[in-house]
Amino acid sequence: ACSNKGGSEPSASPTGTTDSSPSPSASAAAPESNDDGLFNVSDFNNIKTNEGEAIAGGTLNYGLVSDTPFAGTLNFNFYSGQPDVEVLGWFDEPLLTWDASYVYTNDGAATYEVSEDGRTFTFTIRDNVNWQDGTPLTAEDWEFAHEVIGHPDYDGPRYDGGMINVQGMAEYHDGKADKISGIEVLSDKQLRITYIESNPSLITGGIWSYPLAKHIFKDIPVKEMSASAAVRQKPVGIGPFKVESIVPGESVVFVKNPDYWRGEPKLDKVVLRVVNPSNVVQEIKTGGVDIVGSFPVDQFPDNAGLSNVEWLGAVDRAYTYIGFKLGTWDAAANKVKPNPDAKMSDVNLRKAMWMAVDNDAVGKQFYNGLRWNATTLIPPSHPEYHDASNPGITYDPEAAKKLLDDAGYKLNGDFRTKPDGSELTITFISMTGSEIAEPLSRYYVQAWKEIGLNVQLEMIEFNAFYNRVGDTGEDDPSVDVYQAAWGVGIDVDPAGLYGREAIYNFSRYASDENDRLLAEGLSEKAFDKEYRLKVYKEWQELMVQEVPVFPTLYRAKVVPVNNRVHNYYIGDGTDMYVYNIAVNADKAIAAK
Amino acid sequence: MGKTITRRFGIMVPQIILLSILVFLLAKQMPGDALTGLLDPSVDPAVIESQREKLGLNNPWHIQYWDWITKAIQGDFGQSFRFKMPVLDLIGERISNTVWLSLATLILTYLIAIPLGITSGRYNDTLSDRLITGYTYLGFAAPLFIFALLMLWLFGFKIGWFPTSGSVTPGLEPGTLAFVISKMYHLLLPATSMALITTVTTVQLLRSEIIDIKHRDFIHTARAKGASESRIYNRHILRNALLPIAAFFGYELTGLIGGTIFIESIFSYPGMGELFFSSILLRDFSVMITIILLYGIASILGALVSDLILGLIDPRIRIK
Amino acid sequence: MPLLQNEAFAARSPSSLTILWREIVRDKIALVSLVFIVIVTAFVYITSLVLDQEQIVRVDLFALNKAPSAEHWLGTDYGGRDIFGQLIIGTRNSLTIAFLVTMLTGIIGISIGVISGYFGGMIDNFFMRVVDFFLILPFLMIVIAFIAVVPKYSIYSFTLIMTAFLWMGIARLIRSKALQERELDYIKASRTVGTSHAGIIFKHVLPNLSSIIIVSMTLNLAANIGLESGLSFLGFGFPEDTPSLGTLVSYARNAQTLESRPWIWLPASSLILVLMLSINNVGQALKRAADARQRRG
Amino acid sequence: MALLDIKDLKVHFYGRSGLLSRKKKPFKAVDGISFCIEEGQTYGLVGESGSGKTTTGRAIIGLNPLTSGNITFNGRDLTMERRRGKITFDRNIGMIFQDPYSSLNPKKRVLDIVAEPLRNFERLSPKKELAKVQQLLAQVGISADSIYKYPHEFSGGQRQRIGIARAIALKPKLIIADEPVSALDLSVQAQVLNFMKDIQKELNLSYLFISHDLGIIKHMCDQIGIMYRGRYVEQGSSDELFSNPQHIYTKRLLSAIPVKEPAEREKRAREREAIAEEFQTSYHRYFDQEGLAYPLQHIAGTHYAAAQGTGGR
Amino acid sequence: MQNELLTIQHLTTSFKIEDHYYAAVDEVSLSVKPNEVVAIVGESGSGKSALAFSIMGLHARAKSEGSIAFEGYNLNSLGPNELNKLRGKHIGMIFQDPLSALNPLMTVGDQIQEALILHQPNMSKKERKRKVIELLNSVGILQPDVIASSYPHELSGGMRQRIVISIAIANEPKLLIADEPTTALDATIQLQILDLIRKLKDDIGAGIILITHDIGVVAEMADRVAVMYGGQIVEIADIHTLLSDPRHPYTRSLLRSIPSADTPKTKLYSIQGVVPSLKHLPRQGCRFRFRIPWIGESSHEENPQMHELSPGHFVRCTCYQNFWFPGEEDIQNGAS
Ligand SMILES: Nc1ncnc2c1ncn2[C@@H]1O[C@H](COP(=O)(O)OP(=O)(O)OP(=O)(O)O)[C@@H](O)[C@H]1O
Ligand SMILES: Nc1ncnc2c1ncn2[C@@H]1O[C@H](COP(=O)(O)OP(=O)(O)OP(=O)(O)O)[C@@H](O)[C@H]1O
Ligand SMILES: [Mg+2]
Ligand SMILES: [Mg+2]
Repeated sequence: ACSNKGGSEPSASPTGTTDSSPSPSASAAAPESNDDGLFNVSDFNNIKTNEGEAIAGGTLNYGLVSDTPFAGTLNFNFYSGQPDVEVLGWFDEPLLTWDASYVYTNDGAATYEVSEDGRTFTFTIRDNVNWQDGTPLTAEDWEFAHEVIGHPDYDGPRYDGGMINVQGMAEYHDGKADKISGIEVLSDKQLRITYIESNPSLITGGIWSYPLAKHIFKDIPVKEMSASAAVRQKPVGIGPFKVESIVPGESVVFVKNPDYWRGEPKLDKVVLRVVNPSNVVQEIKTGGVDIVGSFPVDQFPDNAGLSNVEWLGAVDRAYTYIGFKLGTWDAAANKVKPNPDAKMSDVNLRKAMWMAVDNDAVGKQFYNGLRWNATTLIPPSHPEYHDASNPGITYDPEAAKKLLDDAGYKLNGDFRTKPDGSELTITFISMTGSEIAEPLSRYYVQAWKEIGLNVQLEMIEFNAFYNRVGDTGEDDPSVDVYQAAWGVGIDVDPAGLYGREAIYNFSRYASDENDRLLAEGLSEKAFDKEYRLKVYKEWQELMVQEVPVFPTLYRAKVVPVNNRVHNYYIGDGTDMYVYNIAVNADKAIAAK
Repeated sequence: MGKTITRRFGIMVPQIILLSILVFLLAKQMPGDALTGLLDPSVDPAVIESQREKLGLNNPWHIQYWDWITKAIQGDFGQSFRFKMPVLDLIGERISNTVWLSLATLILTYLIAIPLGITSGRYNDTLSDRLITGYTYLGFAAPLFIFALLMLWLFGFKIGWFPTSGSVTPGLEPGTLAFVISKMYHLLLPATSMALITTVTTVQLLRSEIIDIKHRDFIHTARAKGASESRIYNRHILRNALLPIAAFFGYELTGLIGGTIFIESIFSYPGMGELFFSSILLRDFSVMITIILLYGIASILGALVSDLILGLIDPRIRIK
Repeated sequence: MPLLQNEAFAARSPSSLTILWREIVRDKIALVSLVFIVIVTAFVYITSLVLDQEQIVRVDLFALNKAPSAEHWLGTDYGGRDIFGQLIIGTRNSLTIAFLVTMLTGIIGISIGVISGYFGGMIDNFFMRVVDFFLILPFLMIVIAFIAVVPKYSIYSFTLIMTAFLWMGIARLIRSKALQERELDYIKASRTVGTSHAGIIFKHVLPNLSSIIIVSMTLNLAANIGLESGLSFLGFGFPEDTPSLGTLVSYARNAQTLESRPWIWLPASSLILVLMLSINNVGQALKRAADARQRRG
Repeated sequence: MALLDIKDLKVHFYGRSGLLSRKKKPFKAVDGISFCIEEGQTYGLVGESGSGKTTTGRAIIGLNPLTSGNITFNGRDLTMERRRGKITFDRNIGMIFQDPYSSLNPKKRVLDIVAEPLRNFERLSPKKELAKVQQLLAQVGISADSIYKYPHEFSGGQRQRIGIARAIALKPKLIIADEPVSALDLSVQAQVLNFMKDIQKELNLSYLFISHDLGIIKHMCDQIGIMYRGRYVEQGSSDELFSNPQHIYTKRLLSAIPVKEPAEREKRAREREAIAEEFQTSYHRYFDQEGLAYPLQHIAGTHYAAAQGTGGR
Repeated sequence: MQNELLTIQHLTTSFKIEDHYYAAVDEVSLSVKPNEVVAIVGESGSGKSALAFSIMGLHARAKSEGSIAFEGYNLNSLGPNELNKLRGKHIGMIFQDPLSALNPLMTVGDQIQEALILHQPNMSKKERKRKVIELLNSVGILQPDVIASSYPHELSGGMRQRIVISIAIANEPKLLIADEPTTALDATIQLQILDLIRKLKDDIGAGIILITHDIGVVAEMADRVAVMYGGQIVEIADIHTLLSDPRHPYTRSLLRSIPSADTPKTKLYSIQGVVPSLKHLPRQGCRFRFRIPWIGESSHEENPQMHELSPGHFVRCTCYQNFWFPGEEDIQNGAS
């Protein structure tokens, strides 16, 4: 399913992935499936086990798995698609890095101090941080990035909530001010930013930490920046590798940046090229690529035993869910307008539908355990916040039937009618385009039929899908149930998806209790982690009670890494860095 | 000749305008637009709405069309939303790949078709003719993409003779010999896979033409002059038999356009086909419209080229 | 005046249809092909009446990607659905589409072609401009654009879209034949004995083009069988509760399926191949028959 | 009064004028000819290929629209109808075509072919229709059991007679016969010519007989018109023309008839040479600047010949 | 006999129709002397063209038996290379339809030159060009240089026929075969072409086989005439004898069915029935017997042979002795 990741913060990892969570296990060998052919993400390493002695230099081949060429907007300030991030990760990086729970650390190219009220941040850029063309990186570059993103002519997607939170940004954006009042350049290497509001999510991804090289971009009109050669052909970053050559859309050759602030990279060269998902297995088997950015999870079981790679795995920061339309979007008031008479407004009906589906079996059968039954709306990629003790609603078709019987949905022939005796036909829409979307959706329909619900499935393409669930605020009244997926931001705050004022709250659910919990999660008090944990635990509980949507599957991602590769890792907070990646042989090992 | 060309261009203009209107209407009818995919809860919907407004996506179609066509006439086909660059530059980046692929396929198509067609037509009803005819039937019936997939699997991965993706080995300096060779090397498998399938119609056409022509009276005349078989084939039959193939050239081009879409997708060869797909999926309308128009123009030019070739080699067709 | 009927003319004259038929029967390969087509068609349509389609497209979590077995003769796909059943219904659907498209393009193409060719002049001019316009459209792209517009994509919307962009070939063919035909004296003879234009078109022109129409429709039918599979392959296929050969074939896009689960895509691919070959064989035999007849004058 | 009266008939063809191409100069296929055909007579039209014979015939029946001139047939003025290129059907005119192969629809049975005019204009019961067709076939000497056969089962001569049966089905007064035998073999040709004469007597038909074979024309026709590039060069009875040709073109046409006696080869060759020479030397007396004939002048009786210009003397 | 240019003996040419061979030319024997015009007449399908094609070796898929002696070669058994050396050089052929007999894509000049290139390879380009002009002049073309660079479709029928003729005579052949050279043409143009052929004969002294179904043309041109029916020669004689004293019923019928400018408007004679197709041709007995059914079977020979009535005048089958036209029973021997 199309996963629209919540957080605005791109990943800092060279793999460009948005996953996380160091896996608890550290078993050295490649994971084995258990007897029934199932895998468990906790059995995977997320750091490559090194074998033998690394050689000096060497070339690493990286496969960017994508069925489209990468767009080539090679600057964090402008890019918009996943493929570009994977390219970016090799030659550029954010000034701030974060730890396993996504809180900014002081290990990056810049360090920070927070004021007492939590609204003013003072950043200090390390002295040895230079652009790859040799120009030192300055605080002005950082300020410049904010100015460009806030500029009315800016055409990228980065002008978001985090940006608006910078004091004076809105005025600057509207042209009422020619400076952003909240940003202050203290010295060449020191910058101070004042935010309007301080909340727990500010230090987990609320700061824009990608500078823009002013000495290169200052003469380019903002409108033309994203199409300029400085973005597309000769991009310059601060990362461990430098772009040497680009074949637009298909490949990039990087060479090491000896001037990298953390130290000289081990590899001489990295060759990145786009690999079609349908060929990725062949490329890995033949050693055509050493590593890939992502791997189609359905092809993993057949290749788990490949002799030339080690599989790394991690929990993905995303979940699939099924949503129920409970109202509409009130465009005038800019908020959700719940409709108590909606077809799906009976919580028993929704619960019964959750009960009717066996996601455990789905995860095992369709994904060999690499996706598994989801319980709450905060996935285990945020292990502290994810309430493992909450079982959600478990599969029990008999209970579901009883629930429906009790709620007045009487069986009349094959199907149940509404409590008022009228016919009940539920329209369920789902997106085409992903490997397993279709049988999965059909499985749900079948499961609902088992408990006597007449659900009609429409598989539609993603534009039409989001149009109908109401991404522009115009909900299609014929839709009752939908299946979609969300990526979760690095901060857990779910208000962007479930708040009363969130247009992406497609279920159009709102309640006072929900409002209260979401507000508390971002309140001053929530800086106290224990408090925040409690709030979100309550929220997860509320969602299981109310079932405006129910999560279906959590996900793991797995990637193969050629055995010659050293120090490769996936996920955040591993204390591993790109410049350390090395190889132990000249050529990739091919599978036997 | 100049007159024909100007007249043809005169006809082309309304055709292209009509086509652009059709495509514009289609684009307008598609659910969603370029901003649909931008589901980011941290971005204020108002910002997205203001972008829509800025891009003119909220205007009625005829106003959008008028804006578009007036600019297009001045050579500005707009900006790709996804790539954030002018459509023409974007297409310029991709088109050379597709052109090379088409050209290689075209050349291979004829390289295969002409000897096979001649053998089959000249020695019709012999064993080799039957084999060739059998091949053409199979080629006609075999789905191009399955065949190409198998070729990729076999020669790309199993035997490993050919590169399996991309248009050039990464890191080569454009313009160098190594670069050109690498480009050709990358072209070979996709172009051959496609040519082997698309050539069959040409083989069949050539065969039936030759069989037809070899019974014509003027062939008797040539024989009666004492011309040898080889001279008869080379001088008399072949030229006449190639006429309809030249006439077909324009359609061959149009057919290629369809074929390259499959081939590009199978061989991960970044070209126009892929660009078209992603632009239609992501509602990058300016790109989509320009590509369709470009292909429309290409097929008109193909037909024109066909006619010109025909006019050059067939004296009966007079081109004023 | 005494008349002597020569034995050369004694044989009862066959109509053009019987001539075509006779030619097919004489051509062993074509005959086998025809029998094959008839058997497949009959089998597929009859069995699909018996088969429970809902059962076939039912997702079975516990039988995903199963190799052929007694229970699933041709194994199952990634949704645990029986391939054999899908193959039958898919063949039926694909044949239905091909038939429908062929018929509709035939009707439109023949009408426009005949009117254009028979009347000539401005009418012809107009229709030929229209045809020219359709011919410059990049078929695949326009079709995909249309599919993106269609709200509910089904066999029928597919057929209509295809028809909209495929009628030109036969229209041009019929037009050129009708142009030739109208210059023949028997058309003029009919005019001189007062037959109306409509009468001439229906009584003379169309019947005389019948063999060409049959031949080209047969060849079109063969080509149309492959239509839907190409689009499925590109990701514009039918929803999976409408099995089609193209859907089955396009599973081969997945490398894993291509390499290690041939039971999913190979039967459908082979069936497409054999069906197209057979129909093409019949078509070519018909074409030869029609040609020979012309040569005999 | 004559059955058919043609006055100053002109048929001009305009090159295809598309949307973007300009009108070209018209091609004058028939450029002002006049003649009459009396009832029961055969009128012959001769001339070299492309001289406009077929066009004239077709203009009369309405297959080619007139450019100008008058056509009166059977006391009725057909001019306006013919101008619009309409075959407002006059059942009194029939047509026989040159090619017996292409003029019969190969897909139709004899019955359907011969009955076509009847079906259009006389609503007969199937039984009566069958009887009528059988009678017509008997008239043209085709056995009644052939009624369900297809054209290709007949020889050229038989086919031509089927064509004639169709032409006479509605009892026309005039039949336009455009080279009715030139596609036929010698022996078959004789069959058809004989038959045409028979039926003429039987039905009191008139023929407009178009041919370029002077032998046949002389054999068949009472009156003859000789066409050259859309105009008449000479007109008159068969005797008048053959015994006393006036126009040089007529003379040349006559001299081109092959000899019958090998012995006369020498003599004939000398005659031809003389005429060829005369044609060369006096060309401008007989033809205007554009190489067209001058208007006709009365010679004697029914004999007219194109006037002689002043070019020569 | 030794001055015969071409001597055909027992030539049989068969075509394969539905797995069987049928003879289109059946046991034909014929000879041509230099400077002699031998005409072959007969109805459509009687095998005239098939005979001409056999002599030229142009049949692609036919079985040909018998001998065709030309200048000491047996044309029927020559290999393609040797045949190519003779064709176009010593034997020329003029085809019936002058449009389809010319390659539409080559200028007529080039097509004439080709004949020169093939047989006089040593000729310089200039010489060849001059020769082409000369040839075009000799066939009466007025602007030879303009015409030489035209394409066939730009020329009129008569012009094209002249081109075909100049190709045939380019290398001054000793034998010229003209297959219905004037059928597609007008009377006046026919006359010019015939004149031309006659002139050629006189100029280069070639032997000519003139195929036609027009008795008028025969009377104009021929020295000797062979009448073909059903693949066989049924009568052969010199022109005077044939026209004044035809014997075979077919010849007689043919001559009687011609309307001509000189004959009175009497009823024409017409032969019953039609020429049977190759497949249905009666192979036993007299082939003409079905078309003169009133002559008793007994009048025909069982295996019809050629009978020499006078020197050089041969008639096939004995039926001629008992032939009479229907309605003229009393006149037993009468025609013309
Ligand atoms: N529909 C037409 N459009 C243009 N030109 C025409 C048309 N029909 C006839 N012509 C021209 O008119 C001229 C006279 O043609 P027509 O057929 O009447 O000649 P004809 O005397 O019958 O010749 P033939 O003996 O070859 O049949 C010819 O040059 C012909 O090309
Ligand atoms: N290639 C062939 N295959 C089969 N039959 C043929 C072939 N060529 C000629 N014939 C047949 O042989 C017979 C003689 O044909 P031919 O062409 O020699 O006749 P012809 O006397 O030249 O007639 P025409 O006067 O019509 O030219 C005909 O019955 C014809 O159908
Ligand atoms: Mg005519
Ligand atoms: Mg012949």
